This record gives sequence, structure tokens and C-alpha cells, in this order.
Amino acid sequence: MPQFTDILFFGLAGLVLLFGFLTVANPFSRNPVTSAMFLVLTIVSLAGLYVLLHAFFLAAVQVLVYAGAVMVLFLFVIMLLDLKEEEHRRLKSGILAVGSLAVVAFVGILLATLLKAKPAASAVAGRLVEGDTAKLGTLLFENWLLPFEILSVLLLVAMVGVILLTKKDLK
Amino acid sequence: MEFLQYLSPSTQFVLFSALKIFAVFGVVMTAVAYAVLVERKVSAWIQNRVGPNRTAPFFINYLPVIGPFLVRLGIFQPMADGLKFLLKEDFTPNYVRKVYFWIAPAITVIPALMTVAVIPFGSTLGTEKMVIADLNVGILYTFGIVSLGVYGIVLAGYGSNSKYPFLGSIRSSAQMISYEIPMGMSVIPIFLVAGSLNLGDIIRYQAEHGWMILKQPVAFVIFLIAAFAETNRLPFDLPESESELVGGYHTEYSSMKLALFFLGEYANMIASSAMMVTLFCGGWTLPFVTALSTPSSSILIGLLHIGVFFAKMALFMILFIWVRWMLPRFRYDQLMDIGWRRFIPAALINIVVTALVVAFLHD
Amino acid sequence: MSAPAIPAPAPAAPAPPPVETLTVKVNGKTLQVPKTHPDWQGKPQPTTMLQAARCGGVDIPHYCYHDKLPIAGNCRMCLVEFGTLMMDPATRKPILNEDGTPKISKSVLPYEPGTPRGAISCATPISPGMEIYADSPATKQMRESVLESLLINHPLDCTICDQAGECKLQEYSVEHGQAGSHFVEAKVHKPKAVDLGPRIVLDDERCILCTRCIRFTKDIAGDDALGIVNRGSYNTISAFQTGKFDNNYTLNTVDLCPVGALTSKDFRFKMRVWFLKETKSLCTGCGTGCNITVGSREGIIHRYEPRENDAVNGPWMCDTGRLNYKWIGRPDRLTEVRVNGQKVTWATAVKDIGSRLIRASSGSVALIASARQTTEELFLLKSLATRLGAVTDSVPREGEADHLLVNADRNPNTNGTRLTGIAFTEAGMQLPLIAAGIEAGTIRTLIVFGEDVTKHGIGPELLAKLEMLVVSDILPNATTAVATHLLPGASHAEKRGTFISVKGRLQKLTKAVESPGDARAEWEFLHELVHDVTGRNGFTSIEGLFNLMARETPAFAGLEWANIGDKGVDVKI
Amino acid sequence: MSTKVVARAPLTFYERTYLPTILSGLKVTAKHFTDTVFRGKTVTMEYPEERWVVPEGYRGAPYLVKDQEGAIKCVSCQLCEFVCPPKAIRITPPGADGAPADRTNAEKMPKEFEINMLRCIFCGMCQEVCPEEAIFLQKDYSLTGESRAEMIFDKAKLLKLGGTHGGVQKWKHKLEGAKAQEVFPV
Repeated sequence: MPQFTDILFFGLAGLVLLFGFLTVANPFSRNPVTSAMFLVLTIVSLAGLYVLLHAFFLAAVQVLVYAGAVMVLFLFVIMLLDLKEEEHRRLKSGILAVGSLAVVAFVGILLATLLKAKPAASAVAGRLVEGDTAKLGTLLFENWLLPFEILSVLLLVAMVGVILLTKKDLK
Repeated sequence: MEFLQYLSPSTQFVLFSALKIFAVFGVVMTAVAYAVLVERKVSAWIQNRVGPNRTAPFFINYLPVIGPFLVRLGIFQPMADGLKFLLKEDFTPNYVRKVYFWIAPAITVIPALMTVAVIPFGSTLGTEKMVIADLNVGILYTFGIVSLGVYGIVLAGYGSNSKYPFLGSIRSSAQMISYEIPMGMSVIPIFLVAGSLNLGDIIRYQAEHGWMILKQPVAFVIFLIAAFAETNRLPFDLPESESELVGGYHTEYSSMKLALFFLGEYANMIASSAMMVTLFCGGWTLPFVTALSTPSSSILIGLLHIGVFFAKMALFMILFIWVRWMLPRFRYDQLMDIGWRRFIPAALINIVVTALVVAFLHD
Repeated sequence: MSAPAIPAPAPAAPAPPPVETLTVKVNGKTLQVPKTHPDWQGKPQPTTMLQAARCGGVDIPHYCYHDKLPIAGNCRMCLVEFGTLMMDPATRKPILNEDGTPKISKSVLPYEPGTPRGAISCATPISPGMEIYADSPATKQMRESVLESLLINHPLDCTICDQAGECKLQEYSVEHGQAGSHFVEAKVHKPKAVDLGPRIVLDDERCILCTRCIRFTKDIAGDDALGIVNRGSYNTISAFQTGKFDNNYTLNTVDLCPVGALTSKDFRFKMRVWFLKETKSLCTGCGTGCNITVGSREGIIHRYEPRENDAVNGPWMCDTGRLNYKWIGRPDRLTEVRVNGQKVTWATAVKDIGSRLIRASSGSVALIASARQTTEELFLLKSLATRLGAVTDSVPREGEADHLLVNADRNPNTNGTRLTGIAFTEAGMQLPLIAAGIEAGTIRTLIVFGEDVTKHGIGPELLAKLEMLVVSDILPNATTAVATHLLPGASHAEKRGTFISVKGRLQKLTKAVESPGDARAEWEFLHELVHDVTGRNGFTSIEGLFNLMARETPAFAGLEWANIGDKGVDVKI
Repeated sequence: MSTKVVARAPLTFYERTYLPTILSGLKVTAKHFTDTVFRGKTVTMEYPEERWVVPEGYRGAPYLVKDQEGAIKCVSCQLCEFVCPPKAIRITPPGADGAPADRTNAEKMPKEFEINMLRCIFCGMCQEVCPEEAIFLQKDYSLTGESRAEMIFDKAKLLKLGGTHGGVQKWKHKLEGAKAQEVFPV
């Protein structure tokens, strides 16, 4: 049912954009908790897109890690810090200009990449049909073992750094 | 049943899925209602009390012996409870954050019910697999959805805009995140042993090689205790803890909204029980009985499989309930201590050891 | 009444002349006691032992003795043991002990020298060097015996006795009595619930025959109506001469009666006294301005009692004034603010009146106040009238005076109307002018406070000609019926303020009960109205208002609310 | 008094697994469970069928009583109203022209006597203070009503519930004493 999946794709993509927009610029509420909740919705919608791509593993991990763990911690922090409604900040023209420039640059790079990309670039996705975890594992631990390990070391460094920063009295 | 032949496969898929969803939904809801009854009855019996034994619908007078017996058992109490929840005044305090206050109960219930979707609660009935969604990453799906359940409680505490619910929700978010980690780690050895993330495959493996509980007792204990913590049941019910937080996150709730929280809690218990049955206790299979450990060919055997599954699940439910009336509440630091300093290392060691064993055995 | 007036607090008052004193000992404490005390008529008489003890802060229990009544000395309750200086018969000098202190001879029975002999302290004058043993064992035993004797025939029916709670017999039994009685014979049963007069019920069984009531009626009220008849145990109080006990001061005997023998018919079985909230207030029946205590419970007034003020009424008040409280709780009290017959809020009504008054041309407004209003309200009305150029007046109310307390001027605050300038010399002189003004159409607006002007020459046909008729009153009458703006007011028991008696005594009212419905004390809305019309500071407290008035009115110069006190001050009239 | 600090014995490894406590908990609960289910040992009293035996000295609702001749004993002295800590009692005295008492010689009787049973705390002070022995705490233990107004018991209801309570009949004795004497010469 290609039409059906298309409808689903556009629906979910629309939702991702809408929730993403509401996360950063909600015209109805300036409550940080609301922003966080819309971010959760964004993540869940994104997981829906992964499902459409048959990347079930990615979808599940996306929900599990980002929505289920990271965002809960975000909420936790927001609530504990007792953030009141954000005050309306006046936009300064300089900041506005820099911001717009950044957006234009980002969209430009994105469009350029997309235009350059060939349909065959989705070959990797094709290999991961039905979100096979075994294949994903093989890919990760054979083809890209070094970057994976480097990344994990990087995360370890970050963790150690955090512990060092928060530790009050170092001997 | 002939007309089914003429339907396209996708239409059949939608039709059967819908049927299964309705059936499972109905069964879960009923089970929740009666779990509450069992809870009340078991607690009463443990405390030398009688428990609910009064609710008697009008038609019970026409049943000579069995009627009064059912009334004594409180069989009709869930109906009265449900009716009461519906008819109670739904009170919304005027200082709450309305939107969050209203959606929080729903957010609690929906993930709890969604978890049930991947549980294979039977082998086959005819040609139809007795699982709503036969995902090959079933267990990850479950964890993903379960992890969303915490939002209901966090938002309930936040939306209530009141200190006790807030404290309850803060505790619960910390508690659930902490225990998701050992819970998730504890099941990894299972998949190492079984070689698949698909829950159906795991049952099949257990039918052939014996129950996982025997092969992975450490994983089972960790999973079981983490399940208590994830469902906010005693001895880990710190988000509610009546004695210190009044009612925890649902202090400000009343009527059907309160009922939804209970529904969520019991649905979570059911889902956890079902997961434990599937992962550790062989699902719908029974050892030593060939008919019951291979996918069924007849409708009757299929139904029997479902019965076996529910019987095992009921045992776990009773365990949940029994423990509630047996153990006192943990202190919060003890809870965190057990989660981070005992279970996570234990689960990690379990993974490493299992991986080594599996690797050497394969060689 | 010939009680000495308390001197008004004046800064330059001459120092009082030195008082001749005697030295006595009360309970072992040496005291300097004035040689004389005023008796019931105010004449100086030798100080008695009871008065001397009182100077030392010792209260000797007594029933028949009363400061304002002749001394009878018949109840024996005030018996005390005492001693006098032992005198050398030859030199008439005190005999001294070895340590230099004078020798004291205790009074003993002449034929039984070991037994102390008590003296009734209410009638025994002190002598220099006397020692009074007000709490010696002998004195205590005398009191116990006297109480036991008084209670021999007492019915002990406190549960149905109105005096319970303010009964001296109860109080002394607790303080000085003993629990048991040696009397085992049958009690003498005397008549109960005797109808002594139109306002008095007598229970003979409870009577201890102190004769306070008889002395009051004969010597103070001047109506020798009561006496004791029969003999011995059968002594009873009776209106024996005329058979009726109905002068205008009968209810004072209820206050005087230390037990529950004489009770008020009006207050009979109405409320137990310990429930009553006591509020200091004033009687508004006439210009005398008797001080009273309002007894109320939960917003209902149950009785008035006189409050002792020697400068005004002594401890007495007349029956007419005492029973003149029932109208306050009448169910037909005005309770709604009405503008043209429509019920409105106070804010609306006061705003409406204010805006109309501002537009009124000078001279088109007349104001009739009442001499039953407090001075503060009259002051506010006057400042309103001054701004509007209005003619003001109040209504005179005359009656018959009597020899004791009732004044011919039946208005409680005639002097208030004069001093604030509402009515100058003679109240009521402007009323015909106002009537003529309305008739002629020059007066278009009339403000009436607390009076029914239809009875004073301004009939309904005249009132109908007015553009606006602002009426504030407590009870409905012919004037309130035709008012365009009707403002329910508060009675004197429901507000604070001051009245000035005919003799120029400025005294305070205190609020005893809440006003019914929307009714409000007049000054509370008048200060708003005055603020709206004149723009002057409207004081939201009675203290501020009084002090403002005192600054602006020459007669009250130097007065402050805080300095008035419970018994009032004299002002120059 | 000196404080003695008792050192807490460190938990053994076995104890630190929480297993002994869990097992003993299981033992206790299982025993109670079997006791209840199989031996029928329950502590519950099934209320409408089984009734509670009211113990001696139980303080139930206060009601007014009548004497052996059916006369109201209360003389409206209002001491109970005064002493009542939650102000549940409200007595309307007869006033000067109220109905005469139905009991000889005592001139006074309450016009109305109300007890707000929702306010009453069943402390028994009214019974303690009553000089006429006219109010008694009874053995009632299930006071219910469908409205607040229903729970304000008036004089008629209190007398009906209170029943008869004999006593010395002091007012009657007073009257008899008076009759025994010669006619009073007024």
C-alpha cells in the first residue's frame, strides 16, 4: 500500500515539524515544561518515521533512550529548578541577523546535500530491511568498530569530566 | 468462516488485528477490575478480615447456593467499584495546571495498555498467531513504551501544582529511570541465550530447552524486583507512600481520573507479569506435556495454551499482591542504593558471564 | 441624687485638701485610712471597718450593706473579729508591750472571755490603732455559721433561679461557706412566685431578709411600699401598705437583691446571666444619659442594667429606660437600602445621593436631624449642611420629669444638636420655615435622619412636592414610606459614638450587637457621603471622626476619644 | 540519667540479602492467610447481622430523660449548654410567659432543647454537670441521618430516645414538704 505509507510519512513528517516548532516557539505557552513535552512528542513522531523506514530497532531505541530517559531527566531538572514562565525577550537586530544567517546556511547545506544525494544512497537502509538487529550489530561492530569505540571513549571522558566538575573537594 | 477466504490478506490482517485488540483490551480491563478485587480479598485474608462480601445484584437471589457464595467472594464488587468511580464527583481544584492535570491520567494508562500488544499470549488459534504485533524487536518496544509511562506520573505531579504530588512525581521519575537500567540489562542474557529479540522465538526456545528461569535465575530476580519498582508497587511505592506524601502523585485526583491511575498501575502489573511469563516461564508452554509445548493445531489446544498463559500470569499477579501485604516500604536511599549499586553491577556481571559461556559453548 | 461628682480631669485642678486619716491594721497590714467616708446621702460619716478594710484591698462579705443605702446591719455576714488599743484608764494612753508596740485587746464575749466577739464591720466605726482580722479563724467560723443559718430555709433551687451566676449567696457559699448543713428538720416553705408588682416577682423562700429593697424603695425611690410582715421564720417581704409595688424604680430592687428573691418579670426565665455579653452603653430614653450595661447573647439583647456612675445616675436607673430595648430587635426593622423603591447597594445609594447633592443649588436643601443621633453623626450632617447651605433643625421631644433620674427632655442628645450647630437655641424653630420653603418650592431636597417629620408639621402632601427625600431611620414610619432614598440606620446598641446629656456630660456608646440586614451605623455611610460632597477627609474610624470633631468644635476643645473613659467627661454647654 | 549507646550489630551477608526478613514476612502472612481462609479465623464483625456488645461506661449520644411519672426532668438551667465544649447543645428558655413546667413545683422547663449530634463529641460533660439528672449519655453507637437538619435532635426526639430514668424527684419532695406544713400566713 504505497499510498498509505505515503500518507503516514507526510502526516508524521508534518507532526515532527509542527511539534518541533511548538517546542522552540510556542505561541500559546512559554512554559518550559510544555516545551519539553512537545520535544517528547517530536521524538515519538520521529520514531514513527523510523518505523516507516522499517528501522524498528532504531525506533524503539529512539523512544526508549530519548523520550523515556533523556527527556524525563530534562523534565526532572526543569521541575527541580522551578523555572517560571519565560519572560518575553526583546529580539535584538544583531542576534536576529546572526540567527537568520545560521538558518539560511543550514537549510542551504541541507538542500545541497539532498540534491547531490542519489536514490542509491539508501542502500544501507535497504540492507537493514525489517530492522534486523543482527545485521545492525554486524555493521556496527565489524565495519565501524573503531569510530564506535572512539565514541564510547569520548562519552567516558565526558562522564569523568562531569564527575570531576561536580565533586566539591578534590584532594 | 468461509467468507474469510475471499478477503485479501491485508484486509484479513486488519480484521484479525482489530479482533485481537478488542479481545485483549477487554480481557485486560476485566483482569484489572478483578485484580483489584483479588488485591482487596488477599489483603483482607492476610489481615484476618473478610474483605468485600456485600455487593449483590438483584438476579443473585435466583441462584440458590452458588449465588450467596459468589457474593461472599465479592465477585460483583468490581462492578460496583467501577460504577462508583464513574458516578463520583469529578473535582478539579482551581489551582491546578488544567491541561496537564487532565491528560496525565490518560498518559499513564495508554503506555500500560500498549505494552500488551507484543505479548504472545497463546500459540495459534486456527492460523492466527496469538499476538497482536509480532515484532522482531518486541522486547525493545516494550521497554520503550514502558519508559513513556513515567510521563503520566510526572505530569500528574506537575499538573497538580501541589507539594505532595510534586514530591511523588519527582521520586517516581528518578525511581523509574533508575530501575529501567537494571531491568533492561537483566534481559540481555536471555537474548544472548535465545539468539533473538522476538518474544515468540524466546518461547519457542524455552519449549525446546527448558525455562529461562532455570538458566538465568539472577536475571529473573533482577527483573522481578525491577518490575516491582517500575509498577510502583510495595515495597517500592515511594511515589504514592501514603504515610509521608498523603497519596503522592494522585493526591489531588478524584473520580474517574483517579481510577485511571489505578487502571494504569494494574495494567502495568499485568504487562509485567505477562513479560515475566514470556521471558522466564515459558509463555504458553508447559514442560513434560508435548501437546502443550508445541504450537497447536486445533482450536481447543490453542485455547488451552491461552489458559496456561493466563494461569501463569495470575500466579505472578498474586505474587505482586502478596508482596504488598508482606513487606514494608523501603527508604528512598535504600531504593536508590539497591538499584544503582547492587542490581546494575549484578546485571552487568550476568551479561559478561552469559556472553562468555555462550561464546565458549558455541565454539 | 446627691452623690459627689467625680471632678473632670482638668490639668490645672487645685490639689485636693489634705484628708484627715487614722491608722488601722487590716490583716496585719498597717493602713492610713480617711477618717470619714461619705454615707448614702454623701454626708461624711466616720469610716466603718468594712470601708477601712476595702481601703486595704480586703473585701469583707456582706449582704445588707450597700454604699448607696442606709446601713441596716441585719444580715450579720460582715462579722469580723477585731481588736482595739488597750488604754490605761488613768492616763488615756495606750499601754505598750515590752518591745514598744501597743497592746491590743481583742474583743471577746463579756461573760466568756475566751470566745472572740465579732462586730458587724458595716456599722462599726474604726478607732485609732484598731486591728481588723478579716481572715482570722474566728472570723471564718463566724462567716460559716452565718451562711449556714441563712441557708437553713433556702430552697437551693439555683437551677431555676434567675439570679444564679450573679448570686451573692452562691458566691459566698463557695468562698466562705461550708459544704454541709447541721439543719435536719423540715424547711419552712414560703410562697413562691409571688406577684409583687407589675414588673417584679418575689420568691419568699430565697429571701435572706437583708431589707435592701425596703430601704431603697423608702429612702431612694420615695415610695414606702415594701416591708416585712409575719414573725420569726415566717418573715416575708410584702407590699403591705398599698398592696402594689409599681413605682418607676422597682427594677432596681432586682439589682439590689443579693439573692434570687426579687426577679424581673421581663427577664424571668429568659437567659442565664453567664451567657450574656456585657457591653458598656448609655440609656437613650431621656436627657439624663444613664450609664447602662447591655446584656446580649448572639445578637439578641436580653436586658439593660444600670452601670454605676456617680456623676450621672449613681447605681440606679428607671424602669422605663430599662425596658426600652425591645424595639431594637423588632422584626420590621428597616434592613434594605432603597432608591425609589428599588433595593440597591450602599455604594450605589451613597454615590447617587452625593452626585445629586453636589448639583443642588445653594438653599434648595433642608436637613432635619434627630437629637437621638450621636454627636459624631450630627457633626457629619452639619458639615454636609454647611457645604450645601442647608437649613438644619432637629425635633424637640418633651415629657414629664421626676424627682430622681427622668428628665423632661426625652432626647438623649439635645446638647449634641446644639453644640454641633444643627439646632441653635431652641430645637424645632426652623421646622415651620422648612415646611414653608417646601410649600413655596424653594426647598427641593429634604434630608431627614431618624425622625418622622409627618408628625412635626411637614405632612405627606408637602413631602410629595420634593425632588429628593433622603431618609435614614431604624423603624418604618410615614416618612420612610415616601422616601426616595431610604437608608436603614443602626440603633444605639449597634454603633459607637457619643451622647451629651442635659447636664453636659459627654459619654461613649459601645457596640453590643450587629445591625440586622444591610442596616449600618449612620456615621459609617455619612462619612462617605460627606467625602463625596465636600471632598473632606471621611474618617473610617469613630476615633478619627471624634478627634476631628473635637478639633473643630469649640465646646470639645482638648478632648480626645481615648481620654473620654467609660464614665464620660463634662463639656461646657 | 545517662544515655547508653548500644552499638548496632552489623548485618551479616545473609541478612543483607533481605532474604530472612522476606521469608519471615512470608511466614507471617501465609499463616494469617491460611488461618482466615481455611480456619475461618477473622476479626471482622459483620455489622448489620452481628451487633457489638456495648461495654460498660460507653459514652454514646446524650438524650433527655423523664422521671418515673413521665415528667420532663430538665429545668432549663442551661449548665449543659454552658459546659458543652463543641457548643452542640442549644436550649431555648421558656421566658416569662412560657408554658408552665409539667412537673410540680419546679416552675421552669425548656421551651426547646436541641442537640446537634454532628457537633456532639460525646464527652459526657452535660451528664456530669446536670444538677437535675435530666440528661444521660446512652448506649447508641450508630447515629446516622440523611441531612444535617435531621441530625439536630429536638426536645421531643431527645425525650423519646431518652426514655425514663427514675431519681429522687426533689421538686416533688419539696412540694410534699410544703403541703405537710401549716398554711402559710401571708
